[in-house]
Amino acid sequence: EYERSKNDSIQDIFHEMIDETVHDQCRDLSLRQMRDVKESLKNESIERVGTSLIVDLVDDCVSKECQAISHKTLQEEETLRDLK
Amino acid sequence: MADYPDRKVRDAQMRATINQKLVETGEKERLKELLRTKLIECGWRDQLKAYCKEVVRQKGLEHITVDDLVAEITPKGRALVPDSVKKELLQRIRTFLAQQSNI
Amino acid sequence: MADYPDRKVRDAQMRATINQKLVETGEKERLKELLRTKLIECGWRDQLKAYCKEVVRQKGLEHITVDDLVAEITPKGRALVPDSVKKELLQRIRTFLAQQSNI
Repeated sequence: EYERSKNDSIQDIFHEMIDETVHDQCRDLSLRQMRDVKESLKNESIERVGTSLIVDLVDDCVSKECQAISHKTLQEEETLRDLK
Repeated sequence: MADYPDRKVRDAQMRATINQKLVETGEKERLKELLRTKLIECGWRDQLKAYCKEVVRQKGLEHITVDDLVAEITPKGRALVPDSVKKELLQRIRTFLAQQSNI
Repeated sequence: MADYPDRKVRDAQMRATINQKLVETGEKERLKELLRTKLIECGWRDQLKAYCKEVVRQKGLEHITVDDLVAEITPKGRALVPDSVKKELLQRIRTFLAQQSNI
């Protein structure tokens, strides 16, 4: 009876230890995985957004420069024509 | 049948005694640490990590919480613990208790 | 595919955050200034100015408005921006964002 009780207790503690460790490990893996995926999605988003912001910045700057160059060129050409 | 409640009480006492011994001596933590190490060594953690990734990929990050993920992977985690690791742990518990004089 | 709308929402939020950061810190203005300088240094401005003159000469001063000229030279202006300049700006924005702790 004593040995049976001891054996059952050992089995219970053994299963409990496995369960606790598996659960802890699963929680740790889940937390890490969620964090890693979030981080990776954030980085991908930053890269896409950064690229698109630069495209817009270049477009905006080119538009403004083209307007300025057009204005200036026309003015210069008109001055030249008037001088002639 | 009559002694059933007594047996339950005795079993609970026995469990408490063994558990106390394991905790007091720090053996429980050592065994858990051994288990963690074995689970890494045998590739269990990597397998489960891959499954974890797959679950997040399938469900989508926005539609899953950490608790959902834990609930999803834990049964698989339990099933994947190799028998050799379980046997070693059980053997270690038995060996430890055999060395204790008053159990 | 499942997370495509989530990605759009995430990108829109990210864009608003990054844009605010760029404006608040004055980095957007610095990037614009850097771009203007680079466009002058690499000869883009001179090339475009020469093309502009060429268009005026071809169409005739009397037959062209500023808007026509802008419409004519802008696509060329876009095409002429060297990839190296775009790459440098992209690198600058990456470095800037990496330095921001709360994005």
